Amino acid sequence: MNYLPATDQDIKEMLEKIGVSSTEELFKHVPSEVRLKRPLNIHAGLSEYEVLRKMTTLSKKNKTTSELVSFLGAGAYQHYQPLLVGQLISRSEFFTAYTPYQAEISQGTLQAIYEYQTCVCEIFGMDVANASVYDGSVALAEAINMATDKKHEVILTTALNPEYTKVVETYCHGYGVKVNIAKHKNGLSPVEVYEPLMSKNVGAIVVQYPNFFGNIDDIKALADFAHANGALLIVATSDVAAMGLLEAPGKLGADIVAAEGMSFVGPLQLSGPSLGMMATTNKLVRKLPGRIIGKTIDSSGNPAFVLTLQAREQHIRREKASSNICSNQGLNALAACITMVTLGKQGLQVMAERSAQKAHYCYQQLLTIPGIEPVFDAPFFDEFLIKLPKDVSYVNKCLLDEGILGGCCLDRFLGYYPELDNVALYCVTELRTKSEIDNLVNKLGVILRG
Amino acid sequence: MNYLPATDQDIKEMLEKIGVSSTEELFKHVPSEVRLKRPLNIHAGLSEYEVLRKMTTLSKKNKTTSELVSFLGAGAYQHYQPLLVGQLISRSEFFTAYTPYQAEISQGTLQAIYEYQTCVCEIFGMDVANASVYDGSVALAEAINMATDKKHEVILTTALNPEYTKVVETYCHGYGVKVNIAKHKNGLSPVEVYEPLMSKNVGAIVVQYPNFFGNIDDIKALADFAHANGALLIVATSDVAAMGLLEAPGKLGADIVAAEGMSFVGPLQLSGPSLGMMATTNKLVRKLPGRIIGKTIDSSGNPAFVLTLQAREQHIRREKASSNICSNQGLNALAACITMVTLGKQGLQVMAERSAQKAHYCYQQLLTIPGIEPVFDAPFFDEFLIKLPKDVSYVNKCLLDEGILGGCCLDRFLGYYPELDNVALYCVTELRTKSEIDNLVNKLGVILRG
Amino acid sequence: MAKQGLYYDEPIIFEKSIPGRKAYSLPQNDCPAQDLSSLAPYRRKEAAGLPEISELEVVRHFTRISTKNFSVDAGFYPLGSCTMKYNPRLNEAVAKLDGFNGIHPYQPISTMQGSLELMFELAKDLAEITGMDEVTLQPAAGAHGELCGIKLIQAFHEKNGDTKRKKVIIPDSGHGTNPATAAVAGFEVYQIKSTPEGFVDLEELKNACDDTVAAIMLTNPNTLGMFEKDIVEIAKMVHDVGGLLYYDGANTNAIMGYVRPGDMGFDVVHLNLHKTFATPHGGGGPGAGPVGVKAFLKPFLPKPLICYNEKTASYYLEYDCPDSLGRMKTFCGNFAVLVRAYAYIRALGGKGLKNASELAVLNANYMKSCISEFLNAPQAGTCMHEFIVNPANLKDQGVHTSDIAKRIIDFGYHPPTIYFPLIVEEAMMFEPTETESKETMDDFIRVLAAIVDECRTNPEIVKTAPHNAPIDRIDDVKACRELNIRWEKTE
Amino acid sequence: MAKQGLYYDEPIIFEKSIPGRKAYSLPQNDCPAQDLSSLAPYRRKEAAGLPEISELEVVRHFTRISTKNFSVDAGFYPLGSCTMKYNPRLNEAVAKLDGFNGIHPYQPISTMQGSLELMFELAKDLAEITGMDEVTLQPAAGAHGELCGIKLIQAFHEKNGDTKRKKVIIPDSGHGTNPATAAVAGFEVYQIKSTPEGFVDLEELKNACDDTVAAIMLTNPNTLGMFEKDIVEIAKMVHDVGGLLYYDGANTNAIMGYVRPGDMGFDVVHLNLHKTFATPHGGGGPGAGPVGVKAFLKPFLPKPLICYNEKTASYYLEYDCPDSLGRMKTFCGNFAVLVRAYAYIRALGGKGLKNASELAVLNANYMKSCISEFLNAPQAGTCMHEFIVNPANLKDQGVHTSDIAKRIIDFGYHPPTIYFPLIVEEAMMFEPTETESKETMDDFIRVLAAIVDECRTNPEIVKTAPHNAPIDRIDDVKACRELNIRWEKTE
Ligand SMILES: Cc1ncc(COP(=O)(O)O)c(C=O)c1O
Ligand SMILES: Cc1ncc(COP(=O)(O)O)c(C=O)c1O
Repeated sequence: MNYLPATDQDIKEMLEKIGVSSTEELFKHVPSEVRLKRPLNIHAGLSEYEVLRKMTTLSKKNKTTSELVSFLGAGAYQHYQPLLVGQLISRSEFFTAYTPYQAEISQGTLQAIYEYQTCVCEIFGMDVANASVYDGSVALAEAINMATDKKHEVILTTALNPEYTKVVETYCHGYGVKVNIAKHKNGLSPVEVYEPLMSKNVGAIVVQYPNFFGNIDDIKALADFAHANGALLIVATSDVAAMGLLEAPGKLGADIVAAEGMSFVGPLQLSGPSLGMMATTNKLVRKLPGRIIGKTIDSSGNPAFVLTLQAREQHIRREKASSNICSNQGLNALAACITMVTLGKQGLQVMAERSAQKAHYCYQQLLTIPGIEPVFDAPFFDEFLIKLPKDVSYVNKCLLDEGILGGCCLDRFLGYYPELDNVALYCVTELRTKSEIDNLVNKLGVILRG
Repeated sequence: MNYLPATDQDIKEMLEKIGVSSTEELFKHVPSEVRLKRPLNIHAGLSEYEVLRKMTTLSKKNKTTSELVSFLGAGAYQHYQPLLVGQLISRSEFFTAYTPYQAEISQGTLQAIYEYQTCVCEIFGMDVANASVYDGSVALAEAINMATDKKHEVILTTALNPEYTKVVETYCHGYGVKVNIAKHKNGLSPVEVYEPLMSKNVGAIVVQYPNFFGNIDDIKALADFAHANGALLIVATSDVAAMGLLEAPGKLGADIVAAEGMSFVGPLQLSGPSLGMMATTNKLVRKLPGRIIGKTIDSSGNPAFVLTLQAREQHIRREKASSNICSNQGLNALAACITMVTLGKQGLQVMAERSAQKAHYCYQQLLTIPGIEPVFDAPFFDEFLIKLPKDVSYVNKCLLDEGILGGCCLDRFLGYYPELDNVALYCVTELRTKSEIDNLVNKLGVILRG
Repeated sequence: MAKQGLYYDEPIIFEKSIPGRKAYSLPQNDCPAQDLSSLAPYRRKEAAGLPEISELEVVRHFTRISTKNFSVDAGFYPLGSCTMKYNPRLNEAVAKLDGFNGIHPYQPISTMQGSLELMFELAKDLAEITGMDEVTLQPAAGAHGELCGIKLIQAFHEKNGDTKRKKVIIPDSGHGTNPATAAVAGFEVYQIKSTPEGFVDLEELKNACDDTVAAIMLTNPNTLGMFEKDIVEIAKMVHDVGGLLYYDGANTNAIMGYVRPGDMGFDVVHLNLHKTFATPHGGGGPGAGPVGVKAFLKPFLPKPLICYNEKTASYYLEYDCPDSLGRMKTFCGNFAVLVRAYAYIRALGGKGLKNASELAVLNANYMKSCISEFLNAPQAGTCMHEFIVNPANLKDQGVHTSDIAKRIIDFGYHPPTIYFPLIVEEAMMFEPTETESKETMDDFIRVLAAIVDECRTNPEIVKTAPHNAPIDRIDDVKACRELNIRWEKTE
Repeated sequence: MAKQGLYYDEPIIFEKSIPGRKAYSLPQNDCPAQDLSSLAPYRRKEAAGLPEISELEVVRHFTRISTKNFSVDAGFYPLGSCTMKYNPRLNEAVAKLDGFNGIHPYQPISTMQGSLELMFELAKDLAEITGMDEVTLQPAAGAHGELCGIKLIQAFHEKNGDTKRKKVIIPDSGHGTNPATAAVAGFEVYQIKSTPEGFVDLEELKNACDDTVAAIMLTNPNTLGMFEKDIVEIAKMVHDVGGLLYYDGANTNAIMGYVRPGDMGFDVVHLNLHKTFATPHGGGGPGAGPVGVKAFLKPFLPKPLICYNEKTASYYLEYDCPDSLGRMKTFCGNFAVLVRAYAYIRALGGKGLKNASELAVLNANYMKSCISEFLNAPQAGTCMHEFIVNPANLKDQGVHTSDIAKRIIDFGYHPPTIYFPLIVEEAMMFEPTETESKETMDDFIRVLAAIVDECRTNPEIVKTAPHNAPIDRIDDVKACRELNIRWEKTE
């Protein structure tokens, strides 16, 4: 199948109008020495039913959380996703439109993203937000770019998600920003770990909240420290659901928030559906990259929405733009907006509270297993580390046989955490049940005894 | 969850306005002796996620044609269903609307059903069609009712789907119509099988096309016979896809067509998604039951659609109505309309042609297996009978172990076909592949040898 | 709230056909070509005249025309007697679960245990809600359920040799499907007049009661939204002469968890899952009209029954039912509707169902209190989940119920049910349902009050409404007179 | 074709919030209560001010506002450079397959073989289509692909110790993301002027070429829709000074199966799957910007690589890539977009892809032939998949491109891309794509001709357009001046 409407008659008439005798003639400007002289080496087209069958078969080679009980977090979280979200974003008015360049016929997307921006501001306690960037790690890189137009260093810590660190390094290389990485201290990043690296060249310090280990830092102290040194505080968050329980970073002095909104978008798909959320203060709004939707009026004075502050963007500013981003994660932002609105004020709290409750229950239960030890004793939200008496990969393999996805093995970060050997990062959200947790504990006990 | 928006404050304000002190007071007219004095004995409500999990688990207790290769037909067929159909009927403009009573804000449904009626007319070669009834069997019963307002008998044959026969008997009992059932002859229903039962009391004769065994009768001869005896010819069709190959019944003299449109609606779901199609001649249009959409104009003279000929219907005519039907299978009719439009003139032919080709291939291959015998030698479309040397249920059980749904065992009709012992009704549509057919033949050979 | 915007004049799809266009895509025939000459005499001379359209154009066509529909998702739809409540998205999701789709009705019972269990459990829940002993899920809609129910009663009387029972009593307030059903089942309809308040007139009923009575068909709350407070007496009167009681369950949304038809004395009940149990109305179906019966009627239920075998711990379909009335349709009902209703019951639970009825009744009474300040409410006092008003107070302005209904459209709301029940002149029947918020109702009431004002100050604008809809007022007389119910090439 | 109908003035959802309303539904906490006092110091003082709305109202809100969007499914969307082709429903269906959803990025490789195989195969197909050796699927959009590509080139030069290469050459016709990307990657942008015909000026290029050139970024066909016929020479010139060639693949829809960037001499290419490969634009993403490279650049690709192990016959993720540029984002790309593109390629096959380009180019040339009869077409002759016109012939009427664009809206069509590329005054860039039918284009041309007539006969109606849209002409100056980019309670 090829989705082409043109009939032979259509083609004939069009060629006539153009005044050429064949479509081949339309490609005459392509130098023949570079023309492809053979057919593309791609399998012949299939019918719709055949593609569906083929891809169903392919998809069945995966095992998903509909059969596996997951205790994985570490940057990607399985929270409740209202079913109405998927159905609403499947309205073709939303998904087959593009960037709302023509405001008069894009009020649907524009209003939704304005609402999204407001939701983002509300959950982080910030003044303003943009319409999204690619993901949380890119949001963080963009945030660092915002904070380093005058200064050329940034300080992270090892308690930041290692994938984010990698992305930041990749971007900062181009920005010409030096990335300093402080070591976490007992799973936290207090002022003292940043202090030795602080200088007047530092544009911002970055803290993850909750951090990669699930622990919660003293944001206020870090903000004060950063500000006292003429730097900004950037708060990175990889699970927005935490904002149902933790104080909003904006209230604690954060200057920029860079977050991964995936938890609110849809089911995890190996990679994605990612959503880079960015929020900042009024002061920094003109440095914010990417699309921003504003409210205005139409020529009749009725309220209306429109892409605004476009003078920051690449299509106008070109090499002087605040970022090179063009298309963002529009539909994912819409999905997150609908999720946030569906959760509402109460729902977000309930989600976070139950996640924390269940995670703490799980933590306590796991610690009853002989051989399992706590790693840090910092306050945590819904993720925590445990030390196992056996190789984590081996244990996880055994758990998989029981239909359980065990906690993330920190070894996967290839020596990034040499101090954290045989350590697993467990995540327990509101979707886990007591019986699933008890089953995990039970099975893990058996495996460790075995 | 309960989908209730009312807050305590709302309730308070509403009660105040009404002037009662509690909602309980609103039920004061219900005599206390019949009031339910205990809670309903129904499990406590679950969250959305829990219901989804529970029902996913339940659904996994089924085995579907995504894992099983089906050779079942016998009234329910697995044809290609364009994926756009499910997505378009999921537009809430369609599925959360009701019967288009208010034409001015129902033009979507009205136009679509007008187009559906036209498609139905086109595929059957009839003048007019209604907006659907419940299913093919009810369509047949309603058709008989149309044909028996003056006369009080009808003749069917045993080559009619036995479930249809049962439904017809149930309805005719109320109509006061005598149901005569002639015996098929070699899998067909030629004039001679009807002849002995024909009388001036007979309002209609019924023939299935293709019939329950997949065979094709001489409709023209039956029409002539019926008309010569002052009766109508009702043609019943359980697989509308056949109309891509067979001459339209309207062209052969049929007075009423009653068909099951399920093939064009969506995936089979144990029961449904059914769709009773009814089409007839201009002469009989005012006897046609159920909703009918007409084209008219609005007060500005623009073309518009509306429910019409309502004077036939129960809400106006009450006990004198042409039927008691009210809600029909609206969304299924819409789905069928979209399927028919998507198939288009060519697609319907291709579907039918490939079904017939593959079915004939399968038939020939099966007959090469020692012990398997043909049953009839009538021309057939995409279903046929074979006689097995072993018990069909046993064979089908063995096939199931191989992931194959064998042909329908005629024993399931509890003695209705005593002459057809160890006979299976196979169906092969365009979706079966050569390798699936060869695998069937292969496995069946082994089973029968074993 | 509502205003003008862009719409499309979308032609009838047949007019967009271009020879050679295609949207379909079918697997190739990979089998060796067969000789189909046996089919030659039966082949179609001319292909069916379906339109030829590209895939994009198919999608665009139906997307565009869809926008001309009003729907629950677009706005408030207080269409009385139809219970246009919110259709939860959960229900849509479960209906599309892979495991419920792609199941042939005749595949082995062992491969459809999930679907059978669902139906078995659903039937049990519906029996509990209605106070009945057994439930069949076969009927495809309310009217189909009625026919099933009345035929059950017929089968019962026939089994008893009670052949003189030819009469079915129906109040004049009954829905049109009630008399139509009784007639289709072969009964004589005996219509009784209601009291001025709209209740069953016990005197009339008494006169009707004799040994030819097969059944009485009642809706309770009745079609005026009022609870038949004499129901116990009515049941006794009918039962005393050997008749049975049939409950038209279209209005069950008023009573869940409060009172059960079975406890009121009804012997047979149908439910409209597409009303009370939140399954979508689909532009006119598919619905489901399960029928509940008292134990003594079980032998007459349509085939097959969905049964559970304790020993094998599995579900099966029972076809061997000698006294069965037969079959109402092929297979077992509109399964896709049943799945949704099951999900709805699981989500709400027993308490949630009662809450739903509680708030449906509260909302209706609230609206009635407000609206009766400016329109005439013939039934005084507390209503159940719906109520009736009419513009009797606007007679002088020459404005009719239909005018007000059309004017409501201009403000982005769906009109109420109009001219039903027939016994109330110019009836407007409002059913807000429990899923609508107070603000929505308040805004609607404000709009309606403004329209009533308009009827006095500017009746023309009401009489020529709608002015804001995709089309102007429809000419339905022309539709009947110059019948055009299909597109034709020559047109 | 387009006309007026019912729309809703839908308030900002925060304004609909009522304390205590809820749409959410979460599983209970069935674990014993835990002591969370350790969290007390970190707890939120005030809950996030999200709105409180019922489920029905959430659905209604987004349904209503959605209707104010124009979309491909609603109508013709000839937005140049964006390839607004039909988004096949097949692709939506496969993206929602159970087996592709609910997969944690860190779950064992053995449990994600299906998704990995899909990505592996997709990368292979894209390599074949572009004539490159390796493809990474990590970038999330075109601009992200550009950055990835430019950083690949950077890593290559750095690896060679070639640190003086600080210059990236970009024609002034290039898309804004090109210079922005080069700058973000730390390069100096060297803009070269195009010839009057819009092509790369070989003279200018020659002047730019020296040993500080890291790369040239080109679109071919260029942003004027014309094929850079000197491409072989251009490649040679840049390669000769040690620079690499970057191909901005936004316009690949013009050339599939005809000519491949790799064969033209490009070293790096990005594709926009949301353009050429029919994945939906989603109101502005998510897209995907896979990057293809010649073999010598493979070591620099971002981590992880998706690899196949012949021995174990399984796919895995390779993180051990010492020369890798690093990471462009977390995990492996926008998977949901990749699935759709894969389905698209499977459906079309090699021949179908070529057909698509063939007809995209045919449609564009047809439209250009027709439209240039009444608007000015600065580039004479054959275009590729898109073309540019402007209203130079209407200067006297004082009508601007933006006016014509807004007036197009009134007829139910989406305007073309306007004011891009910057080098053409008042540019209007049309890209019909191959999935639009001749009738659609003919009607659009008719409309555009009529608008051009209006510009002469009634320019006011054009200058004040749109008149038929959900809102009137937007005031974007006010939006910038009185910045309001979030709702606030006090408002
Ligand atoms: C009171 C009453 N009874 C019966 C019916 C018939 O139900 P259905 O349309 O599902 O056949 C209706 C439907 O409107 C009704 O309101
Ligand atoms: C020529 C060209 N290059 C690059 C891009 C950037 O692509 P994206 O929006 O996917 O980042 C675009 C998008 O419009 C484009 O047209």
